[in-house]
Amino acid sequence: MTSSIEPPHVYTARASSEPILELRNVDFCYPAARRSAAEVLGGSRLHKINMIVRRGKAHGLIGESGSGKSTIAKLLLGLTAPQSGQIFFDGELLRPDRLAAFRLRVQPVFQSPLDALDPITPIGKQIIAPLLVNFNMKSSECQARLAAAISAVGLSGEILGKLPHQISGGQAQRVNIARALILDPEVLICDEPVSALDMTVQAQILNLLSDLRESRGLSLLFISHDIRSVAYLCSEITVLKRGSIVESGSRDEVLLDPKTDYMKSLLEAVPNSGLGLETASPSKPFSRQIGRRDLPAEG
Amino acid sequence: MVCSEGGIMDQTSSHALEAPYARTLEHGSAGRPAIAAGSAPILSITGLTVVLAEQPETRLLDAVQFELRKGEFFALVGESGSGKSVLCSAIMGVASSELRCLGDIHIEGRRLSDVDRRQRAMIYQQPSLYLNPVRRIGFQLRETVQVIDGLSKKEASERAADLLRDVGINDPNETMRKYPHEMSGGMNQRVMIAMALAMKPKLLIADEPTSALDVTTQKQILDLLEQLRSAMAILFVTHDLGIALQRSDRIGVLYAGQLVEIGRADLTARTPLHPYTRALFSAVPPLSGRPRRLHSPAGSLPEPTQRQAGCNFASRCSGTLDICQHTRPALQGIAQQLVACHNLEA
Amino acid sequence: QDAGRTALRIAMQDLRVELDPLHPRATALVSFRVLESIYDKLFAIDYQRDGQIRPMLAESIEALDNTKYRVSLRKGVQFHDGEELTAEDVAFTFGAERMLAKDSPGYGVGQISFPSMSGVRATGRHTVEFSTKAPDPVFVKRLTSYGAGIVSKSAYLKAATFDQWARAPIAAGPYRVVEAVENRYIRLEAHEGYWGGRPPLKGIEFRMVREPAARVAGLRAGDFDIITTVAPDQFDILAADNRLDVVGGDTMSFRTLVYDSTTNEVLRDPRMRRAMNLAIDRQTVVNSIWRKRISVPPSHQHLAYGALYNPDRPIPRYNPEEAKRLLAEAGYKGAAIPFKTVGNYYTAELIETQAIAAMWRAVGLNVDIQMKENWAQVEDRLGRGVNNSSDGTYYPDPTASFVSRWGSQSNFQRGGYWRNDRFNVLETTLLTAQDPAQRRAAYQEMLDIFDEIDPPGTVLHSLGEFFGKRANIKWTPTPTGLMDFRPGAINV
Amino acid sequence: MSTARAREWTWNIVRASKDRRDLRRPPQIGLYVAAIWIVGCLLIAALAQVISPYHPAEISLDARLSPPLFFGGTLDHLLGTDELGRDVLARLIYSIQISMLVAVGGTFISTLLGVSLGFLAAELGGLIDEGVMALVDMQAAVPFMMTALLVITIFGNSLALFVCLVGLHGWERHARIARGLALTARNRLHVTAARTYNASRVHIYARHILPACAPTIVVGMTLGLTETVLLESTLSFLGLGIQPPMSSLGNMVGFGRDYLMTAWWIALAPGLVIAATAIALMRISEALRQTESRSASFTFT
Amino acid sequence: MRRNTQKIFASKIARALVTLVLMVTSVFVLMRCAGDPVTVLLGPDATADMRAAYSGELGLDRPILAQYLAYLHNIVRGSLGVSYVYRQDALGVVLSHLPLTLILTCSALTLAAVTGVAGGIAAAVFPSSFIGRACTIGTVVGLCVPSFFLAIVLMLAFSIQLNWLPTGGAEGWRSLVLPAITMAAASSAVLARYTRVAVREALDSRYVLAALARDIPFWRILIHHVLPNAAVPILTILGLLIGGAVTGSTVVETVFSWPGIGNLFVTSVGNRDVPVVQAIVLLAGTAMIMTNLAVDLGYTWLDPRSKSSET
Ligand SMILES: Nc1ncnc2c1ncn2[C@@H]1O[C@H](COP(=O)(O)OP(=O)(O)OP(=O)(O)O)[C@@H](O)[C@H]1O
Ligand SMILES: Nc1ncnc2c1ncn2[C@@H]1O[C@H](COP(=O)(O)OP(=O)(O)OP(=O)(O)O)[C@@H](O)[C@H]1O
Ligand SMILES: [Mg+2]
Ligand SMILES: [Mg+2]
Repeated sequence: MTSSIEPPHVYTARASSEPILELRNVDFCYPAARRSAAEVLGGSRLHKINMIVRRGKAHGLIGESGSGKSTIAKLLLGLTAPQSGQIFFDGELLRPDRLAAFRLRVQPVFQSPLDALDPITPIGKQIIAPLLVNFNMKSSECQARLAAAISAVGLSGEILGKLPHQISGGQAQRVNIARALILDPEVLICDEPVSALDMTVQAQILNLLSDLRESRGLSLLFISHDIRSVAYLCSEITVLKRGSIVESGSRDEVLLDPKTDYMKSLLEAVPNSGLGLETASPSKPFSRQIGRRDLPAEG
Repeated sequence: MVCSEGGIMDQTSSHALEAPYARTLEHGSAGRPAIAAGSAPILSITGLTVVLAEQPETRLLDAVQFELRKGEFFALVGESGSGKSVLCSAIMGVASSELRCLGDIHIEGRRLSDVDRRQRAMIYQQPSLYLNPVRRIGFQLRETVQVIDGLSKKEASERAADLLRDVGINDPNETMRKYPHEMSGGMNQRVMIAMALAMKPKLLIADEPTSALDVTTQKQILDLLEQLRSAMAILFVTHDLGIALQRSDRIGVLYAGQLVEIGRADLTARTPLHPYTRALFSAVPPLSGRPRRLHSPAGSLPEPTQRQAGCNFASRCSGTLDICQHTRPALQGIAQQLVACHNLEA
Repeated sequence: QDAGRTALRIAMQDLRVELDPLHPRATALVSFRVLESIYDKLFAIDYQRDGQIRPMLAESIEALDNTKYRVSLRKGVQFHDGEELTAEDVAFTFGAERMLAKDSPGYGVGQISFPSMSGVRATGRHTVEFSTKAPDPVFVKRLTSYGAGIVSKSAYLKAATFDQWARAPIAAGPYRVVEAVENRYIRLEAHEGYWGGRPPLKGIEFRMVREPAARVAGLRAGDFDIITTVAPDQFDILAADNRLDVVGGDTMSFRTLVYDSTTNEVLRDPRMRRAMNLAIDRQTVVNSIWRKRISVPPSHQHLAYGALYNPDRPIPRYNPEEAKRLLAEAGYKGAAIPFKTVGNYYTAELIETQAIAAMWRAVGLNVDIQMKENWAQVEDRLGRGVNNSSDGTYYPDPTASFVSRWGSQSNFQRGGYWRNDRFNVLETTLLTAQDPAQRRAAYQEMLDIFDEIDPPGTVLHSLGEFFGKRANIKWTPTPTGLMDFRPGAINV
Repeated sequence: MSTARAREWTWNIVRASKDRRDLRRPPQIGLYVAAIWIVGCLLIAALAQVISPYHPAEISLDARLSPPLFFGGTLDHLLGTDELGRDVLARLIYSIQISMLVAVGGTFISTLLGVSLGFLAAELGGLIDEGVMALVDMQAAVPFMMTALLVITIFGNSLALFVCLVGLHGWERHARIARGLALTARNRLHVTAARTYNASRVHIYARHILPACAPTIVVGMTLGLTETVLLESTLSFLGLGIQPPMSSLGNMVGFGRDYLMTAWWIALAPGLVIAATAIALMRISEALRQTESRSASFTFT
Repeated sequence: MRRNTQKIFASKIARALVTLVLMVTSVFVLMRCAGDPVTVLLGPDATADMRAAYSGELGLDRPILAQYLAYLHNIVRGSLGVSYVYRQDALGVVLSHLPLTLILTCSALTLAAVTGVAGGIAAAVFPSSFIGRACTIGTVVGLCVPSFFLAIVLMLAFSIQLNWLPTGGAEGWRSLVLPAITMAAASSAVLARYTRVAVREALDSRYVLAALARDIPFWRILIHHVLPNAAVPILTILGLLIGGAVTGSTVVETVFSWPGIGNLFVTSVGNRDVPVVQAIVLLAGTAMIMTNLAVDLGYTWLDPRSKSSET
């Protein structure tokens, strides 16, 4: 896990970025929940969602648990259809007949890395499964792409023969990313990809996603309830509350200048909001100095 | 910003954490109760080793040793799988019977097996597993109150309602009529907390009690614990370094079953001594500021079955010495902290 | 009054609550056994002594001509309900309303026992006249058979339906019906006004106990006094207990096999059937399975047939060599011959079936035992080869079983098992000729056809009926396999 | 003091469960014995024609009802002879063959039927689901003994029909289980993941869902096998199953019951074999169930 | 929530009705598929005349479809037809056999419920004590010894050797003992097995540990926490046993000549008494469906989770 320490080119990309995924006035409600209390509260219903993910950008989606983040991911992956409104991919309306082609270009990374892997199939087979399924390739023909995919996520070849329960959560999440990458997609939809991982591993995955975005021009939809990781990775942020978008904008607008009380209260409640800056610089083993506490100016 | 005078901490001198002292850089020190200085520790653990009953060479915990005093808030942090929950359940005496606990755990100077169970209470990590799914919340809470306080049914109901109010449930009577499955994870978590508080324990073990809660409720619970802490010792397990730093008196860092660092919260955050602690703190993404690369050691926690003789962190450490490969470092005092690392130039 | 009299508990393998002998459901041995105690007939055969016909409810019979008989009745006979038996009742019993007319409820069964009857008429309070369509040499014997029980006309007419009547009939026998519960029990009690003297039992309870082992166990446990249908293999157990014993043995009925010689190609050749008859070692079957307690009759005849009986007719031969030769002659190629059976309808049926099949296999016949669940399946033309059967004899004359079972009107001939025109011609002689010598000749020729010329089946052995009973009960079953509990027949 | 002891005691009860599993190690021998017994039965079934001392239908009326060795019998007939003088041992061997055939065949059919219908219902949903569940209801509502009685009395008896009939037993349970498992399994994340890379339904069921359900289904199969052995013998005992000249364990007991008092060995030997086989199968399925739940907890938590 | 429950029950009842109609039709078809009832009914000795007359009397000479329609029509009017054998209303015949079956199954089930549940709890709570071991072994044996074999052994011991109890029939309580025990043995084993697993599972669960850690007395935990949780599987099995009560006793009734429904069913099928068989199947199916509904209701009462779970 070493690559340049240079910050991602967030702002240079902005000019050239056009929408790649777009939700227009999307409404959605789970059928089973229609008559339940959740509907009254608006919990299980998505209401008039408008959202744009731009090419080459990382778009963050935050919101408390149950606010509908995963539901948006499901809609975008074509796992369920909206009750009203449209979803556009690359300017084209997403329709059932275009789904198969669409899925080659938009791939998911899920929250629990181990659950997203079949517990009884070796890792290597699982990574190349999308190729076998989509292109009827033989396993032997996939080896080059497999090698490329695993090296892109920083895994070594010895993991390929293992079973999911023999690897760690961080490795499993990398495997998931590798499986998504093997189809060479344009968009990764990451539904809380780091929430189940612990601090140090979370950092590894965040770095990896950031690298991939830069090196491959991948667009990312990054869903999380952890403001810190969204803040780290994304240049645009949408805030969701009970199925509606309450705030949306660039990272700085949302974090530094929240418009809504809700967002403000979220930011306030983050314990020790200054943490992460103090020791953030690569330090020698025993530097006892206390890190800078002033925020760097936005560029 | 005042640091209390602590003695040099090592294994022989018990932690002489005395007098009021500030916790974190950000937080003011107002209202922090005193830790009874010099009093006998409420919890003292020596050489706690937990092994698998079937493979005694596999150590989930390795010679863990620390003490807790009345009024103290001790945050235990560490990677997932490092053994935090195992430690908690060992102290509670509810460890799965596949595990075997060696070493001594004393509560108020008495051996665990002789201690009244009411002295300690635990908030479990997964509340839904620890609540009876087919009994109403009210029943379970009232039952506890009845058994502990010997109250009548009516009194017990009232007391239960009070407890629920304390943990931030606004409509306790409504809640008491519900079943665990009818409530969110956060609500259940709060019920667990109320139940633990109903025991009026001397030692409260909280295993990630707030990870299912959203940030605002989390704050509420933490404030409640803050109020109650003067009467008890709190062992608080968390992943959130923010909470650890903000609320605790001391932080303990568990890595691969070994306590690798113990120290005052502010000191630990500011000057982490163990490379893992350092890695931990630097892996936290900053909330604001220009995004940079996060620092994180490569690799992951070794599984309990694959731990080698040497330092558990050696494979991920950038400053390994030869000795790291074959000798496991012991906790030793460096300034006011305790750390288990060979590569210390103090 | 009841001093010294006990009630008898009898375990039966089956019970039917229709207690009118003309009810179609009552045409089974299990029913006859119960009916015997309820009904008296005009005449009866005295098996206890000489096997001669004795008057029962009648006093005498007199042939007016070839086809007319006058019967004078015993006076003072009481029905179960206390009414006196008169000629009206007798005429009604056999009359159009109950039996003679085609649409009467008893017509079907009545035709078995009284195919020849054409009319009945009360000519006085105690005299009745019967007329037959044609001369009937065995008419009196027919009046002793099981369909001839006399019923009370007034009681019969009171019942709403025939079925209801059949559940609580009023007759003139020694015991009257108290209660009949299907599948459970039938309770009778002594008919104190019985003309023949005080019935020796206070009552009889017939209980249905399907399981043979349960019957034996119940007898041993003292739950029952008599049990029916004891399988030969259980003799030893009962014999070992000196409080119990086994009675019974040969009856007048025959255990037979029937071959389908019309639909089954293989069996069409009489040599095949002859060979099959020759291949059965009947004596061994009787010796080992039946513990020598029954015998193999000389073909389809019984000693009680009197003048018709030919003692010189040999018992069916066992000659496997000749059987093989016949098979070869008939050009048998080993085609499978189905042997359908329902299991244990007849005592020891299944064992015997398997034993016989083994004997046939030994001479090279490819016999395929097929277990069927019911008689409809057994009798189904499709895949019919050999079936088990039995020929019940209810009065001692070949017309009672030989003709009715194998003759032109029999199920076998009408059901397409077999047909022999000569046999059917001879049958008429047997049924109508008055001259015993003529009848004997016809009968013997029919037996020749049956045994050798065109065998439709074969007699295996006599139908053994065994009863287990407490040793202190002095009682023997009749050679009809029925149970007679009239005064003098039983002593407890 | 006494309360403390009481507390310790209750503690031990609650925590005994897994210790017990360890303490149960010695009865592991029981598992081996069970496995050996079942393998033995299968071997006997496979080799019946070779190892049987006599032909099972070989009748010798002279040697009827001779007792087994040590009970007055001779070496000719180790387990004695039956009412037709057939060797009980030979018949037992052939009965094991038939009973095993019926049990294995029946279980296989019912599992296949149940699992495919269950999967179909789970995947297609809607009317198909309703239809399958109505069938399941009907099967469950009519006591199987009734179905068996009806079918056998009406269609007569043949081995193939009987195997199919036995296969009709318990399919509804497999269907329910398979449907339930499939419904959860198809919502598992790795299945969703497979869907997002365009895997077909067949691929998903063959590669993801079936393997996930397999352990439970296998446990269900072993349990079903136990039941089928008992069912076969009960039906045969009632005269509804295997019919002479074929013999099965239950039918031997059925016909032997008339000889209980005179020739107990005819019914006893097959009766014991039935009980032993059922116990062995039960033991094995119990062991399988334990490993299943263990492995399940390994992969799911 | 309540409306939801009602709707679920309404659809369950609708499905039950469909099931019943299916059942009746298939029985009719099956019964008429093979073999003329009259031949079966009258036995091999009846003549063709008798058969023809009887067949006309029973209305069996009409076309099959007409018979089926007439039959359905009768059912709608509340009559299940007239038994071919008993010549009475088929339902009446069946109901007259019902009391004996109910006596047998009720006593057997009571016995089974008491011993099974108690044994299961004992085996779960004291797994390594003598009682627990005995219960466990008893369970396995009870499950694996076919009831006919047990019946024979009991008969041999208590009727034949000891001569204490009758071997069959339905005369007084003495004849009830052996069939009830035989029947109870299997049910009790099933119950004990499920109870043991359920109680053990509940005992192993974390909430029991947590309750113990809260110093709640063990017996209280057993009664208030463990048993309510274990109740659902126990109820399921009990429901199955009760639902199957109408015909569950077939084997036992046959072996012990107990003239109840099971026995009636066997003989009626043998006799091709279509109306009676239909009535029994209907009765058994209804009983099963009713108990299933009752058990479902019981679930919602015992397990609050089932109320809110979908489908
Ligand atoms: N399959 C489903 N059927 C019915 N309701 C559902 C389903 N999945 C989710 N919901 C409900 O929809 C709402 C939104 O769920 P969603 O999973 O999108 O939330 P989320 O924002 O991803 O929450 P989390 O942070 O917990 O993952 C919740 O109230 C949830 O209970
Ligand atoms: N009963 C057990 N049997 C075997 N291994 C166990 C058992 N309980 C825990 N472990 C192992 O012990 C290690 C520590 O587990 P523990 O639950 O204490 O981790 P943790 O620090 O609490 O993690 P988390 O932050 O995810 O809660 C893990 O590797 C786990 O697999
Ligand atoms: Mg989500
Ligand atoms: Mg934990």
